[in-house]
Amino acid sequence: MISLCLCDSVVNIMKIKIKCFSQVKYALGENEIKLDLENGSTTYDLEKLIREKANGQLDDVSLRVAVNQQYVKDESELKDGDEVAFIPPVQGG
Amino acid sequence: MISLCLCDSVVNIMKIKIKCFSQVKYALGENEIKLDLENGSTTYDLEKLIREKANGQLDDVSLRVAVNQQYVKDESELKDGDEVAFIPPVQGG
Amino acid sequence: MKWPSFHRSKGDNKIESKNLLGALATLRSNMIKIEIVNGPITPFPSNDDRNQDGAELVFNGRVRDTEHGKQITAIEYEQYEGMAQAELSKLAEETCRKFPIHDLFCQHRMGKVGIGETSLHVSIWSKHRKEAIEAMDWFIFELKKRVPIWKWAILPDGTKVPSECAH
Amino acid sequence: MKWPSFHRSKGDNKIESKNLLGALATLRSNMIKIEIVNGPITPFPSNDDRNQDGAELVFNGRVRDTEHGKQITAIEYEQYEGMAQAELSKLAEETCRKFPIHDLFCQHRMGKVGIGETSLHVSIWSKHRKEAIEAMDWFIFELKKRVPIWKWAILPDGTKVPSECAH
Repeated sequence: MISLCLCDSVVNIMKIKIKCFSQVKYALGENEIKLDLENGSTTYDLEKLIREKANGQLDDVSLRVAVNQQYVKDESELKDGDEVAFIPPVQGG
Repeated sequence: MISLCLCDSVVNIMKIKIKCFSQVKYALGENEIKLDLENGSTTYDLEKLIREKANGQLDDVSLRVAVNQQYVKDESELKDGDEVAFIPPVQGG
Repeated sequence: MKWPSFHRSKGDNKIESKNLLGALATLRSNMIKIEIVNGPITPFPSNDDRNQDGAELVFNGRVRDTEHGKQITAIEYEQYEGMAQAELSKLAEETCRKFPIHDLFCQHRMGKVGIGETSLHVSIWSKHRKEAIEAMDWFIFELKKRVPIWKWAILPDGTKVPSECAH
Repeated sequence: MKWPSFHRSKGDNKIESKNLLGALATLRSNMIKIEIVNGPITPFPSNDDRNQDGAELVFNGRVRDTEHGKQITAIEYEQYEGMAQAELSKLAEETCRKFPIHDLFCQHRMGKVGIGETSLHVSIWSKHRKEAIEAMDWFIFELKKRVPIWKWAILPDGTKVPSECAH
């Protein structure tokens, strides 16, 4: 597990769990990442962070976002305790 | 088996076997009919004869014609020894 | 494969004798199997010994307890013997030419078939799902148009009538 | 039916308690069964005890020996645990609302699946062939779009890479 801290005050952080699958797991080398994020951070902020951490390995990969195991369409604000996944193209069947 | 003779001279007849299925069999009460037909008779002539024999029971039934187990599209001349079937709508499956 | 069957090669590949082995290795031939049976259907094998068939699609047509809204106790299938087999075989070959499927096996039952029992069993193998589904749809659609097989409805009182006029 | 399963009634039928038995008799409920399994697929029963399902359609998706043109020795399936099951169940319900089918059973295998083995097994029962074929096509199409399951290719040298970038 890795742990990043973007906050400048202990009061304003929320704990987020990121689940990694397929190419995201391959790029980051992690099944799961626990992060402290500043209050008010959105799925967009988090996706940017994840893509940066992947060092270009996810540049050609389209990612859908799921928060607490539900797909979300638009940028949405995260809250403390959320489980987020950036879902690369699925391949069931 | 029933046997009809439409010819006026023994020299000019051909022997035809008619296979009966489904509604044709039900209407005529026969699995197979052997007929002597005048030379030059066609599938059309034979179908007319069969429909007459059915006493109206085949009036609403569309029939396709098979000669020697091959569908034929147009009226075609029969020849001695032909096996003919008037095929009601099929129901396989 | 284990069953007696009909092999047909795709297209009009001309094979030079000196390249025979190489050509045979790349040539994809369809396997077709058509059976008209009197007893119960024996399902075609669905095993794991195919390494290029990503899709296996199986259709079982079963006898329902009503025909045209009327209660029945069984269906009795009748065929034009010889022609039914020939038309089914021709249709299977056409299906393999029309769709990029690998193999098509078909079994049709004759005689009395009880409620819930399978009268038609078709298995199609192909690389992907799409062509198997399209081929299955077309094969059965055409079968119901041109293969000389008919249904007789067995009514609760035991009488037997051609299915269309189950009055 | 014999299996633990999820029942859903068609439409929003309001049932008055005094007419309960009559209403239950005519209400057609779908049966849905979704299983994500770790071992080999156990095919759903294909038996003769249904009297109103004229069509039974079975799809087996099998692992081929190549992925994107490259030789592989197996596929390892990965799922988003919880979400995969939930999305599959939701999709099955949608399929039963969209097409007039009776029952839809689906099994998806996880972990390592060898060449030729079944990873996806779907059975659909309906009155007629048409709706079973359409529902099967749509269900698998949507599954491949939204159910969070992924393939890892196992290469001949033993390495494991996400299927899309099997370089």
